[in-house]
Amino acid sequence: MQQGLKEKAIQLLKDKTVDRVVGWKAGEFFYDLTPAVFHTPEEIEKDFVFSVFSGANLSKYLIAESRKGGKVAAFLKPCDTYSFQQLLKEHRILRENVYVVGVQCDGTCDIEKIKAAGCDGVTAVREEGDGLVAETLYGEHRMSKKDALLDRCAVCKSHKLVVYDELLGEQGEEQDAGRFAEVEKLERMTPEERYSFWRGELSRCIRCNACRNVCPACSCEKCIFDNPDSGARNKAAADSFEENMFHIIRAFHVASRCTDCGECSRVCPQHIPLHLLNRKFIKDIDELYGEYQAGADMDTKPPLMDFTKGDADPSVVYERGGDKA
Amino acid sequence: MKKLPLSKIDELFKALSAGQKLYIPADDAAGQAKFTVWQEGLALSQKLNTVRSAKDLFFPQVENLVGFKVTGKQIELIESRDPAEPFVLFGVRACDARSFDILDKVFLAEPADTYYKARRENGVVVTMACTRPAETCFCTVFGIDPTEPAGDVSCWMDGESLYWQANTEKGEKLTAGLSMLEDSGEEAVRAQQEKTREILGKLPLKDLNLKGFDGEHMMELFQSPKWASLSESCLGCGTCTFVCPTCQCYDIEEFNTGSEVKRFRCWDSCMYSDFTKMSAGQPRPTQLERFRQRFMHKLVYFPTNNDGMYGCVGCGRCLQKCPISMNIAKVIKTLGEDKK
Amino acid sequence: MNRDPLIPMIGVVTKIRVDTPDVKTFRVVGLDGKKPFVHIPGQCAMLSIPGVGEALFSITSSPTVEEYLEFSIKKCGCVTSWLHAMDEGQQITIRGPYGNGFPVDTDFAGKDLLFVAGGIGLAPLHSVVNYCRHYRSRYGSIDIVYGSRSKEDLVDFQEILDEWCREDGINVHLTIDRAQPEWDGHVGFVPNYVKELGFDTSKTVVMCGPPIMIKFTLAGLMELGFDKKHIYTTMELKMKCGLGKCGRCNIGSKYVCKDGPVFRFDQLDALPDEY
Amino acid sequence: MQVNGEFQPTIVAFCCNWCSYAGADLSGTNRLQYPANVKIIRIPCSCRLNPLFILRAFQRGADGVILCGCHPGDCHYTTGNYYARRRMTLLFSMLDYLGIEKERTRVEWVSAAEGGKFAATMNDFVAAVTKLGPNRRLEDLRCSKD
Repeated sequence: MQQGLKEKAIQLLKDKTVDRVVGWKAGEFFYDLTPAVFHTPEEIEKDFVFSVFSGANLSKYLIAESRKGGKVAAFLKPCDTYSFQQLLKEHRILRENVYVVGVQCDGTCDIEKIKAAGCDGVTAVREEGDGLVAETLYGEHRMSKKDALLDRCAVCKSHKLVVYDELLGEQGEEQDAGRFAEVEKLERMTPEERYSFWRGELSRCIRCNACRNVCPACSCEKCIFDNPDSGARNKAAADSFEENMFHIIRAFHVASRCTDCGECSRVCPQHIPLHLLNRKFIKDIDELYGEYQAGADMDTKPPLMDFTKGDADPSVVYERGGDKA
Repeated sequence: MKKLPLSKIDELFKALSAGQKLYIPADDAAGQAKFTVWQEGLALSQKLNTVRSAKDLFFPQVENLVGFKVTGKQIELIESRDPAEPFVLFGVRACDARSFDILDKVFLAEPADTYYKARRENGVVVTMACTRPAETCFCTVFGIDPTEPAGDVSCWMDGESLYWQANTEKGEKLTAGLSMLEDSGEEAVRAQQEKTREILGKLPLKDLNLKGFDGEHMMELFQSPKWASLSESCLGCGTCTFVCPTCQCYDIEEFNTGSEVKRFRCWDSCMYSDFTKMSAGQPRPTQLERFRQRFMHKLVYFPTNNDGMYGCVGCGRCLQKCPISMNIAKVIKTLGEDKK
Repeated sequence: MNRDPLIPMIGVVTKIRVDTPDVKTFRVVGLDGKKPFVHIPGQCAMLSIPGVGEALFSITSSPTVEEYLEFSIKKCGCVTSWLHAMDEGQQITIRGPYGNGFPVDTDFAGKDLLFVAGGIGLAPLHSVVNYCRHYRSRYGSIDIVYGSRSKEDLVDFQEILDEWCREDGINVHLTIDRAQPEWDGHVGFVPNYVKELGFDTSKTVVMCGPPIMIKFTLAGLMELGFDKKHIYTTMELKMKCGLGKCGRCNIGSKYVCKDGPVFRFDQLDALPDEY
Repeated sequence: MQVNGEFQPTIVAFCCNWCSYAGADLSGTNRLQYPANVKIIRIPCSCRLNPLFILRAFQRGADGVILCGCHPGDCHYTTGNYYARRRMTLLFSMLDYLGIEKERTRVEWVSAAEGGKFAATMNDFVAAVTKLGPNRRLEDLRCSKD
């Protein structure tokens, strides 16, 4: 797979289809890949990597890259194409300056999960059959790939590439892998249980803003949380209220535009399951206003920028909820 | 040197937490290690290190400085400093222990920061030697020996026992009250150190070369064209800064509670766009300048001002946590290439 | 109270003078009616209004004034707008003094001095000029080149006319950017005027003003043959603590709040140009 | 707020300028009673209500927050309340999801002619929030309540 991507990148550069390529660059270890812009076939040859650790969604970088002049190629995995199309829809990316190479993907891995499984001091990982073999400073360690997948990949919503100029590998299909199961589990809890669950999670937040800055839907030029005139600026949560406020508003601001790419949870240094907030909005929207997948097409209106006269009243919230049972 | 069978470790914790707070690294419900106030039943984390560094205990993320009551044209100062209480910080790794020296250089320099100073004076640091360093560890590059950690007391742990060695007056005083400790020889500790050092010799980053990262090369490093590609995918978040044990930049903010204006300080990050933004202009307009500042500070400016002491301890947290896997090791390697 | 350097004292604004349409000068004393602290010309202080913000301002009055501190402040941001809107008698908070100040008693002693200022850049120089006037015999000749957009924008214009211009051994050269009917003085930008006047290169130069003025005046002085070792300026960057700890006002390894704000140009040349 | 040892909730009511605010006015001129601890904030349209305002109200000491707007279909700006309806539904659901008592937030449609409904709504809401007790899950401990 990696070889195919490299060849494609080199060909695109050589035949001048594009003058640079956005991809993943090798790091110090086998897993710490950094999104990077490659300018020459030599750079591609030397440093381009596509592996189970190419989790980073490159679509947000195209907001800036598509405005730098010239044409840029980007490798997008299925979930990345949803983010890309959503950004196109919001007129944030200049489509004509981007050459999208769609790549099929069967799940990316979370190095922290691998380490947590007892592979500390890991120096290399290779795939063997369905499993992974980790070489560590303290010997070899085997685990199934399923246990190493990023949370978002374990419940992958779609293998379909919704937008591309060229496809490497096969087109896939949308699928139902039960991504709302965890949300449902929370909904079934009592409010007290939910409250203490979320307090436990959100109290770990260090307000590093990684979730916001990585999010393809968070593309405001200036975030309200940075703007002293917004009345909402805060740099650190001085009170638990501010932890709650930040995460409610962050999720709310991307509601109905969030494609559920899962980057927020992937980058959180404190492993807060932020995607469960976004997914709650998605689930509510699906149930109340009809199924909607952000980024799936160019024509539909995001549900929060739309309405019908017969929409449910907010009081519907009182009647719903598992704790009624 | 003293020792204690591990089966009695709760007894030790109980004694340490009598009369003062005891913080130990413990896993929370989601399995994340953090320094937590010990209470009966809390188990020592098996993780190599905490997600957040030990600096929190001396330099918390948010801290009240002072309050103001404003009435008409009058302003009244309201004391709102949290009282400094004695505490024991147990299980600090050698890297974090060194970070306190670095923070001291900043906060204890004249005029000393009295909030930090009070916590430093009230805290007793009990360190724990490493036995299973991770691939991201590179403290040895900065001359730190993780098998011989500094601190008021140094500890070693093997499968059966905890070994305890007081290093300072504060440490001696703490030790004096611990009757469950028995005298011990050093053989077990030396053997363990030997074994750990073997692993240290295999660490992938052990050969990071810091040659040329000094004041003399300040301009050359600052002007390096490589900052552009190093910083190009930086998200401008504060993850590296906030998990870093030596990052110490702060902001002073205010909050109006309705009855009083609370002035507090909180961690800030040079990676943030508003860090240097003034109404009159912005000296670091793009992420390149902000990114460069962070690493120039740790690798060049700080050693220039502090007799060559680097502002990094090689704990590897930024290597593990950066969302885009850009980190100080990559910066050192990339910029260092020019000097070969 | 175990007083931390970050905790300010309460000051009272006893007098507010309108200098220009966007500059006011604030006179500040402590709650006891006395000067809050002793300073060196060129040093700064943190002023704040709780709930609005805190900002660093250079002290305009000379240390030789025993009764109060004065700050000439241009309205440009949040804190300054609030200061401009307030009335006399208002309490504010003040802490300081911060920074190194000008070497008035060492490097400047016995020298011929040339002050070059533009607009509100006169504020930090005002303190030095009056200090030198007070200890007149310690210094050689004093030349002052001061320019602004218009006559109305000349800060401390009345004091300059009434006191500075009338003193022997002080040559004041005023200029404004564009001609005005009631102005019979020089018209033109400061850098050009400095070049036209063509000063002796043995002079020690102290400069403060907008970056563009600094840039061109420096170039002009270089052309005239001045040595960067004898040209001083004062810098301004965003600050929070004033103590060299909060980490944002550095130019390379130097902190403006602690190692500055006064720098010589040969010192700045050895530092990254991030300002 | 405690009055004579009894809890009296602070209620913030965001009222649309065109319908509900006039409705509140009408209930006043009709001398209909509703508790004095309802603080009305007038907004130009129910869709002006940024979710932040609701959180801010809780931070600053509210124990309940209610939004009153024109009946769906009657918006002065034609469609504002339709958007507000979706936003508030999702926000309230999210608050519930975080374990924050859903009874602390409410939306009611009150027209300019419904002075009686306004007073009845407020009486009902105040009673409901009084039953819940003070807001603890979305309060800012730094802010004094009294």
